[in-house]
Amino acid sequence: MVTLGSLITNFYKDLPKNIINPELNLPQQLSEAEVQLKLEGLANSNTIYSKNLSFLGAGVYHRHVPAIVDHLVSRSEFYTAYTPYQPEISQGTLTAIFEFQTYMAELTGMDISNASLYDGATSLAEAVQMVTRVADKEKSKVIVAGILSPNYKEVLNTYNKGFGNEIVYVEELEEVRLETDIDALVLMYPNFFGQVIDHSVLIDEAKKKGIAVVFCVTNPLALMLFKSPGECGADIVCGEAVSLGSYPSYGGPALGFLTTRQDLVRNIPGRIVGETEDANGRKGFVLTFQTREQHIRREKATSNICSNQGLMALRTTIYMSYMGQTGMLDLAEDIYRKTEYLKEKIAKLNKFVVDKNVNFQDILIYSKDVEFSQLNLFLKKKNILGGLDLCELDRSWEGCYLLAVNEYMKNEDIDLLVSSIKEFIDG
Amino acid sequence: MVTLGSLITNFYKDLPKNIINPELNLPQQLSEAEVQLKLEGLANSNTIYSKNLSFLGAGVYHRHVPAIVDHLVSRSEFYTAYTPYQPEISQGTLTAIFEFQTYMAELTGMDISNASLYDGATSLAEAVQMVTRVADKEKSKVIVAGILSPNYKEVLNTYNKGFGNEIVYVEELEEVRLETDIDALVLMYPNFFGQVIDHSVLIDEAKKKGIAVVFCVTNPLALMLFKSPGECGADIVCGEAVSLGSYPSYGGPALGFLTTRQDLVRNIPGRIVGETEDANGRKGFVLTFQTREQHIRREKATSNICSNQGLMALRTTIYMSYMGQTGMLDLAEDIYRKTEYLKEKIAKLNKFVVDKNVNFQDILIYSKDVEFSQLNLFLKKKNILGGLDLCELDRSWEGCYLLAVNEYMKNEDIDLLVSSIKEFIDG
Amino acid sequence: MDNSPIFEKVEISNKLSSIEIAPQLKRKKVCRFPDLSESQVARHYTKLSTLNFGVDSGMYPLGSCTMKYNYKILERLASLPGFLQLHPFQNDADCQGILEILYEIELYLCELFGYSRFSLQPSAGAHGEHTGLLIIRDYLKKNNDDRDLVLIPDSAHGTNPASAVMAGFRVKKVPSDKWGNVDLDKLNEVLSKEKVAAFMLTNPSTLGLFENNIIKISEMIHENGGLLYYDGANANALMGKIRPGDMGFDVCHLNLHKTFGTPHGGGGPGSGPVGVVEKLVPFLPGPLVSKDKEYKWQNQEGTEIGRIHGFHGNVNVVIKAYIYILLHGGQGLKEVSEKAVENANYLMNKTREIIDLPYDRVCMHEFVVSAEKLKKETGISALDLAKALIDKGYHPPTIYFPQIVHECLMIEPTETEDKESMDAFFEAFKDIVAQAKASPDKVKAAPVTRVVGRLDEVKAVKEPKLTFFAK
Amino acid sequence: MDNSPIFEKVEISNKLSSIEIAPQLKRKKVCRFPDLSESQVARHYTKLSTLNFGVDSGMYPLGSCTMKYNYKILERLASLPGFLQLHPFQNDADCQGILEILYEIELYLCELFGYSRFSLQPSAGAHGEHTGLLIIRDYLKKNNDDRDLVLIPDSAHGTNPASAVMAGFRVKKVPSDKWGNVDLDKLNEVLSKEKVAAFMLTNPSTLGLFENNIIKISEMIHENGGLLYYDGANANALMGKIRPGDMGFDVCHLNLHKTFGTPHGGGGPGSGPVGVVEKLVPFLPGPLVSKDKEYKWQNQEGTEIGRIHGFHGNVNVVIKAYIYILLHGGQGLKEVSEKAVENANYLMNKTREIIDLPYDRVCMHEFVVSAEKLKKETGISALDLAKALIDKGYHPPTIYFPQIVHECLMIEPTETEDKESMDAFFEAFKDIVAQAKASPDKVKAAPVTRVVGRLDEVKAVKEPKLTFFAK
Ligand SMILES: Cc1ncc(COP(=O)(O)O)c(C=O)c1O
Ligand SMILES: Cc1ncc(COP(=O)(O)O)c(C=O)c1O
Repeated sequence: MVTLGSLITNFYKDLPKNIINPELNLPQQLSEAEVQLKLEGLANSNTIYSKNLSFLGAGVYHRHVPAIVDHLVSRSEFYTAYTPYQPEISQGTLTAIFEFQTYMAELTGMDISNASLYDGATSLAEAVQMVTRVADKEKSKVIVAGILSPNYKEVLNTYNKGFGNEIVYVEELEEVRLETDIDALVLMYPNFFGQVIDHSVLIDEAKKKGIAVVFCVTNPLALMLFKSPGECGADIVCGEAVSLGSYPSYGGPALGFLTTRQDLVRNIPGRIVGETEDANGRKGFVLTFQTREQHIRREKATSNICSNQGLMALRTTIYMSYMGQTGMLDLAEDIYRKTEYLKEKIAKLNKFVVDKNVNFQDILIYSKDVEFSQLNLFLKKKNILGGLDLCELDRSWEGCYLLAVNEYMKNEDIDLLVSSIKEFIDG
Repeated sequence: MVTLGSLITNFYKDLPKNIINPELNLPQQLSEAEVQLKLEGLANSNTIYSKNLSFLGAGVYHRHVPAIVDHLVSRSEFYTAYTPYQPEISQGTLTAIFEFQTYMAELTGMDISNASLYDGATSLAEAVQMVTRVADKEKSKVIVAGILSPNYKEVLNTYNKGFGNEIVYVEELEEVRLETDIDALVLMYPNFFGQVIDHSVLIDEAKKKGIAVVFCVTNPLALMLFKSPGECGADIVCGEAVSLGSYPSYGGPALGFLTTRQDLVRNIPGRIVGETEDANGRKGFVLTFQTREQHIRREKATSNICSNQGLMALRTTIYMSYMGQTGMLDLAEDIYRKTEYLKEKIAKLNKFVVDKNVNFQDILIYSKDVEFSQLNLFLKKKNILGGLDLCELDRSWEGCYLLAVNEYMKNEDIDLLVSSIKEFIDG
Repeated sequence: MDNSPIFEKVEISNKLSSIEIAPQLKRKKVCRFPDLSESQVARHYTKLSTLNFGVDSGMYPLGSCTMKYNYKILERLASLPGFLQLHPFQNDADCQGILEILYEIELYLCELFGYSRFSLQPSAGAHGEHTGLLIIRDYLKKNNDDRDLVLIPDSAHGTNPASAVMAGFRVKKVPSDKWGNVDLDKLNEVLSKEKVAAFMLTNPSTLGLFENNIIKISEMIHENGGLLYYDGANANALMGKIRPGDMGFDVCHLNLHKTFGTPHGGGGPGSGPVGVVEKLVPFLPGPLVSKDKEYKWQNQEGTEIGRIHGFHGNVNVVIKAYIYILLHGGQGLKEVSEKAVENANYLMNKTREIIDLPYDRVCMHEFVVSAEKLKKETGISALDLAKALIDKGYHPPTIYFPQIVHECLMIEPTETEDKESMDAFFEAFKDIVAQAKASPDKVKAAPVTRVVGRLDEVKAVKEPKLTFFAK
Repeated sequence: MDNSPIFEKVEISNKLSSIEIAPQLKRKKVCRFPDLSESQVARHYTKLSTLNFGVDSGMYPLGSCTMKYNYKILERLASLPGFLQLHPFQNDADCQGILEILYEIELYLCELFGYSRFSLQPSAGAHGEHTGLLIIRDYLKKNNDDRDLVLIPDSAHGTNPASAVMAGFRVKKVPSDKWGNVDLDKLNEVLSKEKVAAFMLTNPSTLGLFENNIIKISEMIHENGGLLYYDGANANALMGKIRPGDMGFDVCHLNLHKTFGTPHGGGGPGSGPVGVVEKLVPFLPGPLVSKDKEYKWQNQEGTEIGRIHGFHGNVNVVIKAYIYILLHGGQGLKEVSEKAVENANYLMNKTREIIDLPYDRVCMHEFVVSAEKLKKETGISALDLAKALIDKGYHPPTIYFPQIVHECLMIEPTETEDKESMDAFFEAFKDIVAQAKASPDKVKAAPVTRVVGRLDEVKAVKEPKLTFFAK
């Protein structure tokens, strides 16, 4: 029962009399039962599609969250704790973050990882600013190459208002020119269109010129199959891991991550956990390299990060432990096969051009004749959640449509989508 | 991942060769994601009504289950444990059952309680057989007086096939005759029609004649307001507590209980927890009076109960602790007021006769002109879950209809029901 | 103390309702319930939970209880509102999803165990026994057969005789031979003398041994005119390997809360479905689910024994078992049993190095060892060993059951244990046996790591305190 | 060891995908992930959880963190599939329920704190600060104002200066006076010399003290042409009592994960909404929710600072805060604050009996004490006291913050603590102080009850091992 006795005190005597105890127009208290009814009603006012008929992706996927993940994070020792400032009483969280760092480092093929960032978009902004620190400059010059989410671009620009780096966006990879004043080359992998592109030529050139290479990965599952950023030569990897053990949840909370080389550790933004031992030689874990952080370094900190996305990192850690190498590989292969299957089927439709690149999970489709917003309404009537009408995000993407597969789908579900699209275009 | 390597062994060499390894027609293994989709589909094939528009009760109520209950019972130390045979490693369960016994004893106004029985119906059957043991007879003669659920009656009769007691059902209380060969008088409180009846005259007579008095309580919340069975003079109280912290769940798991006088402890069926201490004088709890039980007494046991409804008892315990005396009283008063409100409103309708008794939560309505099964279909179209058409359970109850209120309802919801009924009868 | 009941926490208030109710109906006795904040409640029961031990806490080799891992997806899906909020009096049209599940799992169980139909009403194993024996009772009655004796082996679980008596039968024990099998001579003897209604058998027995003579026994019982009852609480060894129906058992109950991985809940809720061969179908407690265009409940034609549960049994537990079956599939269930047997044999073959194995045979899902010799040598009993295992971080095995093995410990690792954890358990056990010989007093003092040490059970009975307010 | 990482448990397999992919795109480096059973995973993380301490484990008086009880209904309802499964690119028509919540909570926050609009995008308090300061930056820029200095009090939280720098400002500290208030003379001095863009203030300050001169300060800043920023991480003392908007703060961020009872998650996710006065509304990061016939996302007209989050912030945390508000209602929130303040004063007035209270004033939601004198006398530091409290079953208070109080302990009981638990905490604290005097070595050895003792933080940096496979 949420009941707190009211009381009369003079604890508030220092407060300015003329503005104390304002009349406020706020709702009446509801009982738990009333709140439950109300929220159930609100939840039902959102339209949720069967997961096997949800073809929306673009960085957030309807991926199965194993029940064990929800079960374990619901233990109050985990989810109600604070940031693990007192290590002896927080070994649960700290050990798990250490595991998280290990998983992310392994998956991206890098040496080390931080403990999380707010989301993929802010991780990109933090990564770019990390480049400036690594370059030991006031401001750096950075090329962001390839297709990225307009939202990521916007966040990067917002953050950059304070940083003042020079950021050049080059959508067409062929147009990238690596002048000598460039500090970093940022690549999308897979990119916003789900394309997995071989950047080796560009990267070789960057390496030769001493330009840092940053990878931004919004679908890290792909890295089970495709060359890891580490193998590609990345110096910093940032991205989004919400789809490894967490829910779409209307976009948040998500899970930004950042991995890098061991020698760049002092430039990392956010928390880091390291192993050490106690006086008796027992191993244990602590927050470390804290002199980078705001509570010690204050205005000279690598970032202002304090609370990060701890519970999401725990979710991903448990997810990866549950999936294991075998489970992760199987899932990635399953997604890849379904991606291929959907591409094949769409390619057979009139009026559509299908992406010629290698795709993973997201598939770019082009048609100059189809009204995608209308198509989506048509699909909704069949209880299908259609793809993303890309021109709503960026006018230059007119005629582009992004579909995503997921593990809940069977071939029949994909066939149903394709036949429904056909029905729509046939009128 | 549910994967278990297959293996070739000769562990099964003793099994008869001709019937080993049969060909079986069983489903293929599904992944967790597939199972989730399938079960979500099945759950959605059930029709669930908004709780404030669910007027079905009759022993199972749409009562709010506070989130704290679900949270705490989902701790694996509780819900995956076995019956607490090893007390030192089971003090969590044992302390909670001790609390459960205390809550049930207090609520029913009795001295002691067992640790649970399967459900209300079987608790009634066990209570009747307990009478036989208390009377120290081979078979006893019992009057079951008043309105009881036909399902309870059927279960009592099934159990009695093995017991062979003489059970006489007397629906009209005025017709009860307490002959001297009667061993027990069983009373329903509140009865199946939600009526709370003053049985004091009958009980006085029973007491005088040395007849045991058994109360069967299927809505124990009522006991917060109405004279407890203990105050009424009951010797044994049995019943159903599913509505104190558990879900309707299509009728099971439910929570049978049994409380009684201290001196009858050796006649109780089922588990009992008691307080004791260790060698250092630390208090602790153990399963006790085990010489009553099957694993020790075998064919002379008071019952065959082994697994009971432990987790449901834990749910009720947490529920009661959360509600507290204040919360339980407030809830009981709220339900009583809504009961009165609905009665008042129905009384104003043509064609309906409303019960003149005191009611709690369930309300009996009579009409010889209304087809209640049709009414329920009509209500369903308005997303209202109507009441119980009693003649479907017992033909002698033609024209009887049982409605129940619950705490989710506002007066508007009740008004909506009543106006919808009016709309139906007005055609 | 961490295990203090919640009633100690705060002052009990004295409120009664002030609502208007006729005085002769009004409650006057105050309920002594504490009024607490949610935070206080959360802390109290969170603390209590830490005094418990579940299958996620560590190995739980409690024999005859099949403490396998409980997949979390069972909890998630069985708790969907479409299942939890369903009222048992809703009409069949509203309940098609749940009815489909009940219909399908019945088919699966029939196929897996070799029966014509199952009733899902019984709430636990003992409840299933009771139901099964009432079916036998009514069947015999219908045939005007006055058989009234139920035989059970001397290794039988306590619920067997108790259930038989509840169903109106007399009970007689049949001894086991030195291999743990039923002593066929003794069985013959009693069959020739008594009016045997049924023989209740657990196979594998509670010794964890497969009954070698099961086909012979089945013939003997049936030729004698009785029925064979299968206590299927121990079915974890045999899924997909052999079917009780094929072995000749006429009636069978299962413990879904063992074999089908539904959690034990600290003592239930379980589910104990009862399956029967064709001739006994009319006696199953009604209603059963049938499928036409829609699924619906159908009562039998007046022959059934009648309901054994107020509604349809522990439906939510049945849903979990259904999920368990889907998660494994037919082949997977078979592998479960094979792995359970493999694990038990692995652990048995290690454990026999340190303690006596009374039956030197391949075991099924579990095995029993005896501390009788150890006790003679060191004074350390099965109970002492069990308590010492607690201090090593294990839930103890079942002890003193079955009663025919002295100082018995019954060990069931289940298929969800891995080699490393069984090895670690064995090492712990070995340490304790060594300590029993070196310094038995230390073992006698166990457990010392829990909130309480060994509790005085005699005092609990002699000075009973069964509620907080009992003086 | 119980805190061994999962990678120690089993052999790592060496598999790579065998799927057909162009060689130049194909991964060759194996992911060293263990392959485990669900049971192994369950046991590992269940065990890890027991090495942690949450608000349900006991009192957690971590100052400036507002570790109040987290009502379980928040978790249940925010986890409804209708919220969790919603994709952020679904169109507004599909999202009316969630948009209603975001719309309504924005209204509530505006009313409660006195602002025109709030952005819900920031994911934490620091993120909110960053956002708020970027708003100030763009506002000044729009007005061609070249102010570039942000003032912060010397007691400020570390995120304040770090955020200011991230937003492109210089930072300067303003000292506090002996009452813990801002030193007005010093403030005047800096205002007359520097181009002050904004003053970031926490009120109550991180000392737990209400800034007596807030109205005066507001006048000074505004007359000088700067803006006043409210770090609302400490809003738990003032809900319904006084509004930062009314005190003159132009921008305000809140920590929903403190004041509004959403769980801290072991370090997030939080939510740090930013509220602004009318003139700053055009600069809020878009889009914002508007209501017409339907709810919809609406972008501002090109003036906004731009998105600060990939989508709409930590929406699920916002839902929980919304539920928290409904559960309490306007009056209830006020009572929360009153009770939080009452509790802090109660505990302060006990605690000052045993340790120095540097500011002898009524406190708000928390208070700080200093172990400086104790350390001189006994050698026992704030850190030692904190570690000793762990052994008594408590989470320690915040230590060494704010930096202006030497050997500082910052204690915040919150409103969900009851008198009994605060008394017990005080007694434990008292015991430790007594022990510090009697046998300081014992205190220095703490904690001894946890899986590890004090850990060597220097070694962690000198010999960094940041992943399991790092050599
Ligand atoms: C062999 C055997 N039969 C029957 C039972 C009784 O099962 P339940 O506890 O579900 O009533 C058990 C349970 O321990 C058992 O092991
Ligand atoms: C006063 C103050 N400001 C800002 C913050 C930063 O909040 P967050 O951790 O959510 O970024 C904190 C958190 O400790 C705080 O106490």
